[in-house]
Amino acid sequence: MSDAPARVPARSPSNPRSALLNAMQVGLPAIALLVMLAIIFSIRPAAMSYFGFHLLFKLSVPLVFAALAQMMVIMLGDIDLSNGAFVGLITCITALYLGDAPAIAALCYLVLIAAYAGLGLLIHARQLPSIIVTLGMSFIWLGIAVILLPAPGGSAPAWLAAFMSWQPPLMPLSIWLAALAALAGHLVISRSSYGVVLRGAGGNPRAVQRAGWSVVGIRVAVYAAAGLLACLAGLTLTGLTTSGDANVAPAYTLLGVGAVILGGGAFTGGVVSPVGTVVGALTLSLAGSLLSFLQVPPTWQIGAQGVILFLVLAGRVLLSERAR
Amino acid sequence: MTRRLSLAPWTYGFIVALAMWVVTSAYSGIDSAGATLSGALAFGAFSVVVGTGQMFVVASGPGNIDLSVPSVLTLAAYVSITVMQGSDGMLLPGLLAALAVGAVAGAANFLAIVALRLPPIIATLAWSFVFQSLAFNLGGQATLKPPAGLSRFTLMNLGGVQFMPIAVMVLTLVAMVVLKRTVWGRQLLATGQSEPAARLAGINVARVRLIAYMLCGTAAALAGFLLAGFSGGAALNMGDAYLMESIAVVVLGGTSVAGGQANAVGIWGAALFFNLMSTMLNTFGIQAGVRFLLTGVLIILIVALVPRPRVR
Amino acid sequence: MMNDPTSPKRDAAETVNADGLLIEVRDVRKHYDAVHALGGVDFHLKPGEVVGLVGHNGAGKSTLMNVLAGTIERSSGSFRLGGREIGAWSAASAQQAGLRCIFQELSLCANLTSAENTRIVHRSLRGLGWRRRARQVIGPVLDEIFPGHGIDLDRKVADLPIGERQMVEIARAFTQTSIKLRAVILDEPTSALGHEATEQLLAHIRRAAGRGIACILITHRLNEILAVCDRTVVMVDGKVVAERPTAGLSRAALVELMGSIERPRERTAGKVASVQAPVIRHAGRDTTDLTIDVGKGEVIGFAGLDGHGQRERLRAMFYASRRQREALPGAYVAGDRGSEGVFSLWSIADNLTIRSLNALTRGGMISGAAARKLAETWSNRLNVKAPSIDTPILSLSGGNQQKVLFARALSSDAEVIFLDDPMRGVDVGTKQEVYRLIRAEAENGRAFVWYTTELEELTNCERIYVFREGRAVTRLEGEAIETGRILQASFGGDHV
Amino acid sequence: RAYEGVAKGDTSAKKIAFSNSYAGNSFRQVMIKSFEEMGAKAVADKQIAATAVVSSNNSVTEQASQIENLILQGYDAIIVLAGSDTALNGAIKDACNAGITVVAFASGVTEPCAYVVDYNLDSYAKAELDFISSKLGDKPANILEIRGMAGDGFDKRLHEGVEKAMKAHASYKAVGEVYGQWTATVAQKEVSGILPSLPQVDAVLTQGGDGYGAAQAFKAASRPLPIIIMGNRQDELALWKQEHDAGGYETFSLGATPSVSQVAFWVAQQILAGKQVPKFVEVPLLQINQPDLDAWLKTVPAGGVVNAEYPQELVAKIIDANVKKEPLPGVPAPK
Ligand SMILES: Nc1ncnc2c1ncn2[C@@H]1O[C@H](COP(=O)(O)OP(=O)(O)OP(=O)(O)O)[C@@H](O)[C@H]1O
Ligand SMILES: Nc1ncnc2c1ncn2[C@@H]1O[C@H](COP(=O)(O)OP(=O)(O)OP(=O)(O)O)[C@@H](O)[C@H]1O
Ligand SMILES: [Mg+2]
Ligand SMILES: [Mg+2]
Repeated sequence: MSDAPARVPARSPSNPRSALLNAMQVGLPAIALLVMLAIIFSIRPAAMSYFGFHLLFKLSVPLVFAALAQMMVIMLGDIDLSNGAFVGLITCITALYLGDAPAIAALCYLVLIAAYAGLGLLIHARQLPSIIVTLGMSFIWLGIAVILLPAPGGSAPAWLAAFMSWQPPLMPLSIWLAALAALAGHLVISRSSYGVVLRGAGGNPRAVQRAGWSVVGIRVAVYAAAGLLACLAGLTLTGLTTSGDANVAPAYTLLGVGAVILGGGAFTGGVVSPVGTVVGALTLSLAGSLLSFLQVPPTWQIGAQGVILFLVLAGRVLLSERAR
Repeated sequence: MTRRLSLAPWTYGFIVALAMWVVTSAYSGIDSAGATLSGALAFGAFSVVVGTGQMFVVASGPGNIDLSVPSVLTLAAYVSITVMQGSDGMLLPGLLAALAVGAVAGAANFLAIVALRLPPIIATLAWSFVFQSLAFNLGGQATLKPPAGLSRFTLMNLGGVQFMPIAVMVLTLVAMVVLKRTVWGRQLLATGQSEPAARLAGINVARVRLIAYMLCGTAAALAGFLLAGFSGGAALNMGDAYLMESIAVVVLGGTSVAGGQANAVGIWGAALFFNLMSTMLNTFGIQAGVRFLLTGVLIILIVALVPRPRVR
Repeated sequence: MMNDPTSPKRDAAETVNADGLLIEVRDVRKHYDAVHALGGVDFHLKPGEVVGLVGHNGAGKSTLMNVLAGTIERSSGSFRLGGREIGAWSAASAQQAGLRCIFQELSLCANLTSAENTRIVHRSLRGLGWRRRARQVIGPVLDEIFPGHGIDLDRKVADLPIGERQMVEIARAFTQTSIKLRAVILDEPTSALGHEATEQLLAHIRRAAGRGIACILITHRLNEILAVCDRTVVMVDGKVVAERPTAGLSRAALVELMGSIERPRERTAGKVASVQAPVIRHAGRDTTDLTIDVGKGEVIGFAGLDGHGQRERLRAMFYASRRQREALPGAYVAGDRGSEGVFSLWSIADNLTIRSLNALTRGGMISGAAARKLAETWSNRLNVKAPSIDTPILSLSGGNQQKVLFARALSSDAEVIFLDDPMRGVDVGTKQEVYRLIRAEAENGRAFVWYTTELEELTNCERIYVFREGRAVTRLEGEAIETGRILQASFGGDHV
Repeated sequence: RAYEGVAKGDTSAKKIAFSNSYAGNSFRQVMIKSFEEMGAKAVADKQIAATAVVSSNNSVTEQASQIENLILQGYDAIIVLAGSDTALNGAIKDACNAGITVVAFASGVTEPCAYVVDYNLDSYAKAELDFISSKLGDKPANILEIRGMAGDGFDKRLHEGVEKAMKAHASYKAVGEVYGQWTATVAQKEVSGILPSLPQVDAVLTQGGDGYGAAQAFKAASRPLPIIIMGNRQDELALWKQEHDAGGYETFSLGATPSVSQVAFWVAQQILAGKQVPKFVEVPLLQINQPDLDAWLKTVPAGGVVNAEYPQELVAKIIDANVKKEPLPGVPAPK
């Protein structure tokens, strides 16, 4: 990968730059986020309120979870192209069953999470490239979703919709959830002793295997966790849209990848930051709506999205120059 | 050396494609067999052109991928048709314009990857948005019509055999020779296996990758140019189908996503597989959801069952 | 999935069997298709014993150790641990039994810090405050083995130079938490260590043995074996051919047991000729950094403690040689072959010819016949031990892979060859051949710039530059090249 | 107390935004253009203060968050071409709660607070089959249906219309069904794939944007052109005319007009102006028959889509016709 960590054997024993680099991993998307917010607020000062934040970040909750799911897979050096289709499937199941037959819905979630775990097993056992296996899986998820719900419909259980529109004190729900997800991810992946083993398995599976861990087990567990997080994405999305739709979230696949990378992750495996990913997801979901504030001419809107993506990520250059 | 009697991974696409062809023909009458195959060959040829370009990029190292293929294809089609203005005399300038668009797009992709240190998947995605916008502004409100000569050329028959698939087969042969017998081809595969090792073996890694991305863009542009002739014009969404397909045919064709290993013939097998599979599922009149499901299952089955050389 | 230590297993090796043996294997075989890596090996290890394992490249040493460490499954043979017959043996059970291995290729996770890497091998490092405890586990051991190492335990391993990574890995193998440490296997641990660190490690091995920890030491530097081992085992072609107490064994006798003959060392460097116009004149970064001159047919050495800027200078010279106005064909032989040398999907032939493609091109196409001929010739000249030149490079032993990299450089049109500690893991016999080859090539006018961590090798050079703290600080020529002066220059005169 | 005609309430300070789900084909590009032109004119005429267009890239979640942002920006009305019939319900409801008038058009948005401007897809399907039966009578005929995208609401509703309409023609047999993604190249590929397995095809049902590709497939397979219902694209009409001039080929063309965005725009404006508007406003489909072919063809730019202007008065008439359950005023054929 082009963003392999720079292996510059600096002699200085303790490296404040390295610490700076780690801090900037999260700092970079955060700065991008702040700049975007500043632009939005300067255009529309009224947006700088509880209500404004509520509307701006409402739709980013499911993306946060989808990006964390993607992060788990990228942590192992894999990629999940089926993430978006899976979220779509979950919205269909949720809208169809969760309200009337919660047991069926729960069973479906369990089976699907198990399917994700099986996916990890298959990829590991046959040493398959995840990119093509998950591409195949995306067709399977979409197929099941279309069979279950041939056209958008169904309805989210009232409690779910009510929860997603709940306005808790201090900060909007979306910010609360994002903060909680980031904190939990940070504790589990970046801080805990098991998180170390998971990241180690992504960086050098052979070394972890040699130390007596079951790398198959790790892969299965991480994929299952990815499945669970994608389930949460589907659930929260259903709560927001109040319905199910097989084609609702294909964009999450690449947005999720973008959030992980923006948050300092790399495809080399083992290098991910949950906090960075969450901030990255917030940033990217805001980038999509920045357009509506900027009044970009319609034919240039999609191009502007590309440019925003470049601008947001360009900070990485400064960062890696600084690190040299 | 012991050579075990086993099939090479890339042959599986062909075998499954063959099986589907037989099943489809058996279902709908044997006299349909020829037409089914020639349809698959004609449409497969486009996937192969796009896939061959993608193959060079994928082979150039882990993580290298070009998601801008569909938008480069569309943009090149628009540019070339605008250049040609429906006149047969302008065919060559039109072709050159398309190829130039592809090469420049490829170079732009590579520059973003290197200069901004972005993972290729993100850099090419961002560019694809920009390219799409350019096409929107180049007359996106209409389907632009190709010169009659281009349409004739893409639909040309030589004694009952379509010309285009044959020409693309020649292209595949050229790609094979390039990979095996040219300095750039060898350097590409070396770079794909290990960038530091390639650098220290005296390979100009940046140049090798730049060429790979430019070839990929050029291949997409060529496909766009031909597709505009084949399907009667340049439309904004003409490339959409080629995003996932260009990647899938490459990987199913036996090219390693870890880089350093490429297979040009296999792309044909995979492209025929995709086309014949959709024909088969359409023919059986299977419900859309089940169609998706079967497509996914077949893709996974093929990659899972194919014996792979153990890497690392 | 991640099963925790279970108490009955923990005591598996508690009792040493009647003969006092910790590990005993009999008639162990391992084959990869047609290749017999191990052809019936008997081997045993007593608590607190230091065993040296020597043999030529590809003799099967690493394979045997991998079998002991549970990372390779044996094809057949019996395995007794503490007197108990063991059927299926895995890396996890080896960990449980207190058996650690430092593998020939580094086995740290480069994306983690040293402290986190310690956690990987210790299941008991978990729960609140595990990070602090991990530091407390690895820190003192590092300090004990390599005093003054200066390694930041919270730095990512990827950011450490290779020598420091090796130190971390060694120290990690000697750490102990809930499972009693019984044996440590060291597979060429010193190949990436500098002179001082090597001495420190050897001293520690003796200390560990004194505490009852058995060690198996694999190295091609025979004096290390002679210095620390109680017993020496010699392997040739997948079999143990000799087993002697080290006391009373001489270097010459050991070499003879391995089946090669070492000629008495002589100064191999040619006479110091009056340097003609140098082909390379590489200016230093500043006035304290010497300009490095390389003349036609010269062998130039880079010395100094590992990681003091030699490798960086070598690379800078390599890239500069290719960029100067009249590009000087250069070739680079990497010592870190795993990540910077071999193309792992390719055969010997493909790996060997990649640097010479332009010369093999006829009318725009690479000539297959010419390429095979070149590969055939050079793999024979360097005695690459392999069934054919179509053998995948990864199935070669480490030393043989290195020979292919050598062949890649020597067979090319390079006029200057940059050697980056290229003898890492190369056996004694082969080294002698390569020294001869270098001399011969130098006489034909090729220049060599040679960075080595083995002081003896510097006697092959006409002129050496000693590096300290990133700069070339001392230049020694001809007779002035001798160990004492090099060490003095390396340490800035304080240490010797 | 229902108003007749154009409501004259003052809307000169109101702002109307257009949230579009996708801009990646020429139909949508023309649709945006139609909206912008009509909007610019309305601004110049001081009928409205400002307009804006935001397109999401076929991503429903992005469209939803764009709608949330439009709320934040203080628009008075939002017209929505929804990427999903139901997935925008949450965002649309938020908009309604904020006092914004939401007009969803060309999509079957189910949120009850939104006004819906849509075609009657049952009559779309019925018109297709009625034309076919006017040509083939009750003779047995094989019919190929080209659908849009699996899992899409428009596709499902039109397909259901087709199934209903087919019941009235027992002698017609559906011999195949492919998904053309409303894209000529995809339709061409899918139809080419299935054709060899089909017996003689007598008629092809389409959803718009796919007729030309289907015709190409038939030509490439050297089959006679069946009755392909065209979808008001210029290339389709040109092909139709060419075939008609050469061999008397007859078909008809039916479809949505991109300028339906203008209908939605005026509906929104009229609501703001105080006009009583029913929750569902049906818009007429644009139908082209053989006699009008030449006239229509002249009005379409090469490669474009047949379009028609929907000025304020016409939209007011359409609304009134909906209220009175009268036949909708048709789009007049050009002279
Ligand atoms: N200081 C450096 N650090 C890292 N990489 C470098 C450095 N200098 C050059 N390179 C890389 O080394 C490679 C060789 O560079 P160089 O410009 O010498 O190639 P070249 O002579 O044009 O190649 P060729 O031999 O194929 O014609 C390039 O990939 C370049 O990016
Ligand atoms: N995966 C493999 N496939 C095929 N052959 C192998 C494989 N691994 C090792 N071998 C062969 O087994 C033999 C023993 O290799 P091993 O690595 O044990 O040698 P070694 O004594 O450690 O050599 P060195 O000193 O060079 O490290 C070699 O001939 C090697 O080619
Ligand atoms: Mg070894
Ligand atoms: Mg050059």
